[in-house]
Amino acid sequence: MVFAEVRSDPINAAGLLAKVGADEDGVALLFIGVVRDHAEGRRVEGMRYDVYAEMATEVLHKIALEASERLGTDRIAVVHRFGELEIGDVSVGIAVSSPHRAEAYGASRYMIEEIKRRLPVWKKEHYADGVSEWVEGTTPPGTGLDGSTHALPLADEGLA
Amino acid sequence: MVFAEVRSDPINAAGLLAKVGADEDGVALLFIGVVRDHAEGRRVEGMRYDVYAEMATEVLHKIALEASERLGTDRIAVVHRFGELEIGDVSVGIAVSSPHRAEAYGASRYMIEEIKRRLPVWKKEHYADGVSEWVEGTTPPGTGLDGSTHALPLADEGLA
Amino acid sequence: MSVLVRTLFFAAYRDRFGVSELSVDLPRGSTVADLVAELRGRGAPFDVLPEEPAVAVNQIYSFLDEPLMKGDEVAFIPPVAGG
Amino acid sequence: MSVLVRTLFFAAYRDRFGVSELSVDLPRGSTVADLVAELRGRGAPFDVLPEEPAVAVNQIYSFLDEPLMKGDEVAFIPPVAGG
Repeated sequence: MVFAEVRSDPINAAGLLAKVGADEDGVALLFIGVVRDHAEGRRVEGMRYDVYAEMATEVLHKIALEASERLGTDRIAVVHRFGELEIGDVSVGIAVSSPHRAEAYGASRYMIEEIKRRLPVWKKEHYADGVSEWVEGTTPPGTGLDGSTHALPLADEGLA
Repeated sequence: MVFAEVRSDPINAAGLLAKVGADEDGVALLFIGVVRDHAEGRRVEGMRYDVYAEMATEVLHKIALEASERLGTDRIAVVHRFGELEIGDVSVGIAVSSPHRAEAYGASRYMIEEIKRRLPVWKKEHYADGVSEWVEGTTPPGTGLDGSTHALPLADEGLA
Repeated sequence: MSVLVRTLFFAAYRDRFGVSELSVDLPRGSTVADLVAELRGRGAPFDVLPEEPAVAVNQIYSFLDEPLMKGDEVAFIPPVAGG
Repeated sequence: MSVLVRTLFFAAYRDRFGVSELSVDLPRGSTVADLVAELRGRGAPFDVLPEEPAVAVNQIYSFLDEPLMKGDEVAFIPPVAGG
């Protein structure tokens, strides 16, 4: 059963693994996204994730269902965190299990790529010099007039 | 620091993850191979892994070092188990961490593929009907007269 | 007759506009594009909204020609950066 | 003058031969191929060894023309199946 959640509490990575797995599965794969201490050459001290919670939960669930087709099983648990995070904190966790490894790698990778492409989540990095800035992101597909991406003047104006 | 081990004691998957990770890493990936309850349509009740322990430790370490080049970090922990295993037991665990995800997926996948290609380990499946058989495997590269693979008559004669 | 929609602003939009939510009255038959034009027409700070922003209507990514109904929730989605 | 090598058998080989280890005396200058021929020449059960088996000499995968030295450890490697 696909499990997808957006939450502000810490993510228990081992707990995600425990949500997947079956006697018929030969592999399990756990992907963890972690807040790292640098970005584009700048020193990062922490991060805030904003989220459009109701929609993100829906989108995350949809991504997991799509991944399930690739995986061949519904043994998927995915969680994205929001709020203030410190270096080393887990921002996203993706656990899958399946009889064979190719499908597990494919489904896991699919999910993290889709999360970055279309999950309505934004991160603001807190730099060592005291400045905080929204990370330049990706315009989700299926938006705008024709689905093409657009440069947002907001980003250029350095909206921090 | 690359960690590679062949052991008969159970593998602690969460412990493997704890061996990798660094402030500069944005992702960690944990692959787990598990004994599953079927193979080629036959019901499996357990498995015995035999190992050429001294050589396997060397080969596993070498595979990890090669993966490290792809990963861009030396934060790799890989363990392969041998002996009698039950359904659901972890036979192999691979943890990696790195700043970016593409390298993590690539290095993790590289390791499991190379383990299957050349780690001197053999598995004997115990089927529900009481029969046990060595799983047909892969002839490692760099052997034989010219490095090509050879059908082993042993396999054809059903050496169980 | 008009259509009252609920607009949501996240992340950089919210910081810039100083609000996370705004109710907007639109003529019947309006589309998302009309809503964008209405907001941009208010001048600063709303004029920094792109002409073709990414939007979600009732939590589904939508194109700008999507017609709006009374009570619709229209979220302006800055480029996303999860993971 | 002869060369005494230590041969190791694993998995299906060991089951079939009933031994996991065997010391074999070979003429000086012998290669892995000569060792294989010597073993196969012993007849059953050793004659089921392939003519070109996978081997590791001193724990390194090797080709059959590898010369053998006194004390070498030659492992016969059935197709591997880890993971």
